[in-house]
Amino acid sequence: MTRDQDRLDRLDATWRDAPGLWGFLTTVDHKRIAARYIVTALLLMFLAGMLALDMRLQLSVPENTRMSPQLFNESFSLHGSTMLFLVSVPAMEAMAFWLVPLMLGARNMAFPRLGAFSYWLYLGGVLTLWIAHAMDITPDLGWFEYPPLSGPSYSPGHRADIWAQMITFTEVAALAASVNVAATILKMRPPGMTLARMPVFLWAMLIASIMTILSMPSIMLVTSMLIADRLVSTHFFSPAGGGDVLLFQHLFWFFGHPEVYIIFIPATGFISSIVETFSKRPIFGHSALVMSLMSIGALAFGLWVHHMFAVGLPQLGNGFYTAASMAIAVPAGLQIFCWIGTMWAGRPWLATPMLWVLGFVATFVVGGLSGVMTASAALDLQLTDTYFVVAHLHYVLIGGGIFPLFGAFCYWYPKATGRLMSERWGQIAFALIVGGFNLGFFPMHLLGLMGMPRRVYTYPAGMGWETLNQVATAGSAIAVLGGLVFVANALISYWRGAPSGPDPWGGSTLEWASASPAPSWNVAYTPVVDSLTPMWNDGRPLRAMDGIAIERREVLVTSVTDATPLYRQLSASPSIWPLIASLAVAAMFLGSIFTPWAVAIGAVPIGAALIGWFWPTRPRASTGPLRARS
Amino acid sequence: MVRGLTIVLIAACLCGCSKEARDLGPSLPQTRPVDDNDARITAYQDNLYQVSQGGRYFSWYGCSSCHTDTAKGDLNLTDDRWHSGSGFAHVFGSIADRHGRLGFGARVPVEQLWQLTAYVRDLPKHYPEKRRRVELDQSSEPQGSSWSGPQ
Amino acid sequence: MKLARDLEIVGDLSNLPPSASGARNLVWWGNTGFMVIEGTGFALAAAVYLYLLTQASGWPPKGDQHPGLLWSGIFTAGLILSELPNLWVLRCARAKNVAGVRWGVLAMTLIAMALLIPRAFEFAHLGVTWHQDAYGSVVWLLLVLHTAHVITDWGDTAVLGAWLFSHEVGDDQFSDVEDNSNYWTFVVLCWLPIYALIYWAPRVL
Amino acid sequence: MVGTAMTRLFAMLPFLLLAGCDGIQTPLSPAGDQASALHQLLMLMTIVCGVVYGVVLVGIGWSLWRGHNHTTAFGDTPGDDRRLSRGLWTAAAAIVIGLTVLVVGSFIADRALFATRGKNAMEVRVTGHQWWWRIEYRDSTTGRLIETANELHLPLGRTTRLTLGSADVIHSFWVPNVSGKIDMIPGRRNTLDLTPRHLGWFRGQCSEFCGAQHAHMAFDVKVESPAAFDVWLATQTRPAPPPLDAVAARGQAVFAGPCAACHVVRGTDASGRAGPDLTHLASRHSIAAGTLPMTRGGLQGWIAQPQALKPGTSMPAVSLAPADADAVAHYLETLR
Repeated sequence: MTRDQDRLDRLDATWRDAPGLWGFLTTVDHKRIAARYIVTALLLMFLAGMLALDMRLQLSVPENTRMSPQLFNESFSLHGSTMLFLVSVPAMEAMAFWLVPLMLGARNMAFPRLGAFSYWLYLGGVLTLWIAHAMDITPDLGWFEYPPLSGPSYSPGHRADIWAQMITFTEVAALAASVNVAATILKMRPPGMTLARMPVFLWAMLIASIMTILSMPSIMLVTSMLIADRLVSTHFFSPAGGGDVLLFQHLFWFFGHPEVYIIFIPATGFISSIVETFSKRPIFGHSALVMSLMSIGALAFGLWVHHMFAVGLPQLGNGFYTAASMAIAVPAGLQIFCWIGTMWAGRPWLATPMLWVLGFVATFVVGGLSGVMTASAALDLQLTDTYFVVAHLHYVLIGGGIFPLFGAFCYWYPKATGRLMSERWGQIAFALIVGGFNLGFFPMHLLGLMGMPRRVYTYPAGMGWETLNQVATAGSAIAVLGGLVFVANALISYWRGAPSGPDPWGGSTLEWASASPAPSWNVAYTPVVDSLTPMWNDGRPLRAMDGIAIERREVLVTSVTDATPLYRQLSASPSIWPLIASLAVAAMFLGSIFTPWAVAIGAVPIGAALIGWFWPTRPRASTGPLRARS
Repeated sequence: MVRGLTIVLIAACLCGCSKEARDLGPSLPQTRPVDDNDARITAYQDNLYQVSQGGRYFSWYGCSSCHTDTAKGDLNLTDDRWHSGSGFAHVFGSIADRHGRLGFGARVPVEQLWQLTAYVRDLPKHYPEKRRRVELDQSSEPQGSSWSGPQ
Repeated sequence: MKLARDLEIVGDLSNLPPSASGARNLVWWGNTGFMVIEGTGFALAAAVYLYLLTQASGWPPKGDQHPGLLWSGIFTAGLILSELPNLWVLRCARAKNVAGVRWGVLAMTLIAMALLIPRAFEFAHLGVTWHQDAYGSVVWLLLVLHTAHVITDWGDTAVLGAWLFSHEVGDDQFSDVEDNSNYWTFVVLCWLPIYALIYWAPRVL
Repeated sequence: MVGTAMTRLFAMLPFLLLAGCDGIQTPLSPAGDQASALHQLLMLMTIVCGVVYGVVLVGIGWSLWRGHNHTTAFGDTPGDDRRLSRGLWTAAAAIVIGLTVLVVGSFIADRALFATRGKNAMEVRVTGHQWWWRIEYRDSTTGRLIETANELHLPLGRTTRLTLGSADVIHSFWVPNVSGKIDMIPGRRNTLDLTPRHLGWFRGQCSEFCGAQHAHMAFDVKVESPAAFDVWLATQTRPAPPPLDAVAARGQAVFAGPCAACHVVRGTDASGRAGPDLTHLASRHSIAAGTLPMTRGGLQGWIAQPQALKPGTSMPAVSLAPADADAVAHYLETLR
């Protein structure tokens, strides 16, 4: 949607970042922030994947002494913590940051500086964990560190503290990001995009944000309690002091279970977008999909106990939790039906993004079904903490989270770069990753059923586990190779890919209305929406409204339900303060590993940074006792 | 100046490593410390894991039943007053040779005596509430020659 | 169906106001989001308290004293009374009364600071340390959590007040004052169940 | 390529289940009432889930095939939405019915696990330590607790009720051939009923991560006839036999030094409680919680190099002269 060049130049002058490093440090452009989120997450995915490969090599033969138990335990802890806290959730946040304003035809997020702050803080969490790893202070107790093993008596040193504070970093970042995304979706929709006309993608991001807001306080509370136990000798998790070790598990899984859906629900948004565009018809069952998302979101908060079936809870609750856990299969199954139904009624076109959708369905459904099996309180006693669960969680998280993410990456890559990725190499990467993944992880179901527990650094010969472990190792290696092809394809296409134009796929939603790559101001005019698929409107021109300023950073704020225009909001300009504030917060978090006084002393620089952040840009007062004298 | 800073940072990193290191495996000393300056001392005294292991043996071998926080005189190990010297070899000797019929020197393997010594010398630095917290956590573990089952 | 490519301008938004108050304002939603986060934190901390209560044989455990009622009573009464000036400030903000919000926010700053005095005595009269047992730990957790909110809001109010005096006051500032007012109400409302838990649950249950 | 690999692997699953591999540590060859109930549930679930997965794959295939055969560019065939809506309701109903079957199946299995078999179950106390198992039987005549370690004996056809606790961190007790797992949690006491139905040796393993040597925290389970069990228990009740030869006597003397601080050998002065009771060590199947076989070589290796075989174990390397170490190994071998 380009009009005249003069307008674009003026918009550019208004929204442009400062050049060079200063611009890099101060930018509040949601696309740049999202891009660095994605790059960081992909880099970490690579590192954590290498750890996985290392562990697979260790397990490929019995009685292997290639890795010491300490190294193996550090590896799976680092792998799990990185993948769960530093890759999956941040990658989904990044997609929200990048796409939500584009899909809304808005010029930026609701709180641009908060977005920058989220990234810096997330980076702080990344550095905390990985610099500690470089210094040989690696957490070594898994991605959930149960006390008393993680308590002051059995985890001397600061490994457990590093883990706990890494979580605090990322969760504060995720909470801030979620408030940002939710406010953007609720208050910055274009005129006409009522709640009923909101694409599934936006619903998914909204619901995931709300789930984050309601679940992550739990993990922040529980890791703070763990640090308090370790640092100032509180007794939350000390049975002999009146505490209870299961309290940790309850609080952890009150977050941990919704966490899975916080990863999965955005993925359903990607899938819905891709299926719609590549089936060439509006998605079937929009309201059914949205209702499913809502019920998954609500149910997810009632299921945490199914991670604790083996702790010996009263039998009375078992039936209830079994039924509730299995019930989540109903909305999930209906979603799958809607996507397949859309393909059935549409004209499916098997471009790479669509291949990933097929890979997603074929893989995720296996994870969902093994989830139904583990949801049985009785059967779980044979399955939990075995390789069956390792298989299950990878099918759910990779099949249900990472495959859609890869699909989304291929789908929106042209929008981000203005170039197309190679289809052929995309297909090769797809085949290697999906094939290798299934070869690597399907045998783990069987290993679990053959009695192999998870988190063992080695196993005795003669248990019958050798062959399947070797197959699993081979599969993981193939998948890693596929990952490298995928990344290489993305990198090469960045410079060599064919120009894509603004809308290479004939997409249905508003992000395809802006240029590719999207300019810093996103859209020149405010689009007006009258259907779920505003880009598919029988060849009529796309309707838009003028009037949002071009000389200053201004965004449109609309009403929550009907998206009626309410007022024009001034949008924050680039600033170094989010970075300074996150440095101050980081200093406090890191200090509080060593002394409780860090909380009190660290509050001062944080306060100072926030004062700088919100320093008024308006003129000095001309009335009142403090008025400016000139 | 930059170089100096780099060196300090690297040194800090290395300190971090050795303090937190957890070297499991068979390369542990089989002989007593030669004197208070034995080169092997750092690996125990400045390593949080080794100190903490010493703490577990302290309870397993029943040391904590006499050496309580409120014990008087010699028995009190938390007041930082050492009647026969605070050096590593001195404390090691006190544990191994000067416990009369308890004869720890003959009964406790040398490696564990190293860890015990490191723990005992570290004790004055621990807050009483921290000692109590750890003791409560480990109250179900075997203590001395008794074990009555988990609490 | 065909793809839309052309653009048709169907309206003009430039006559919209540059700000709005209450729930119409974007920042109100951010503020509310953070209140939901913190409210969830309070609710979970309260759940921790109740969980530990059900696990314990005595509450408070033998040897621990009941928490003192005097200073907590003074604090609670003061906090509830502070809601009166707070609501008055809120009305001033809605009525866009410049002098009202300036002096009102200054007053709220002083009130919050004054309330920290009985709060400090509350800590001294809890009757248990955080490292005594799990009961002590969770009581301190609740009180520290709430105190952190009082201090944060006090700092926030103080800075807001200073800027109200030093800089021009426009519609956005009235919204800020509204949000700040709402946040104080949130701090007050959170305290009531926590007060009941800390001071009355051990006596009544 | 992907499809074939998947299909083949998936085809293996029912095969393996039916073949019921004869592993000693697997839920697939149940040897107890509890494991049997769970095995039936597993079969039911596998079949139902397999069918569902098949339906989904067929659905995808059909959709792609149908879409492929259309000629118009956009999918807006009239009537499709109506058919899909009907399909949606059918799918919902089918899922609910399938889940109901599974929930009922799960409920039945759950009941089977907790149904008490025989009021007079034998009580055994099992305690998890980093990284071994303390096991205590009650001597029916004196009422005293008889301690052993890392080996559980169960009388065939009788229900044994385990009381599970932990001395340090959370462990999890799992003998998959006999029953599902239950965690061993500090400050709590869990119980688990085992009703074995097949004779033989089985293996159990800790299945909650518990620190550096979680992987080497296993134990042996022997299901034997009630008569053989009674003989075994009577043997365990007795103190250790006195040394029969000079080497064994020397071994006992050496043992009284650095070993006795942590180990009990009933009938001698060795009375340390920190480590496993060794009174009848040589009667056991393996040493160091399933790390090594119970052989002379295993014993010698374990005494000489515990930290190399199980890095991080609380068993310290003890500097013994080779002859002394041999004597200790010989002595331990006589503790039948």
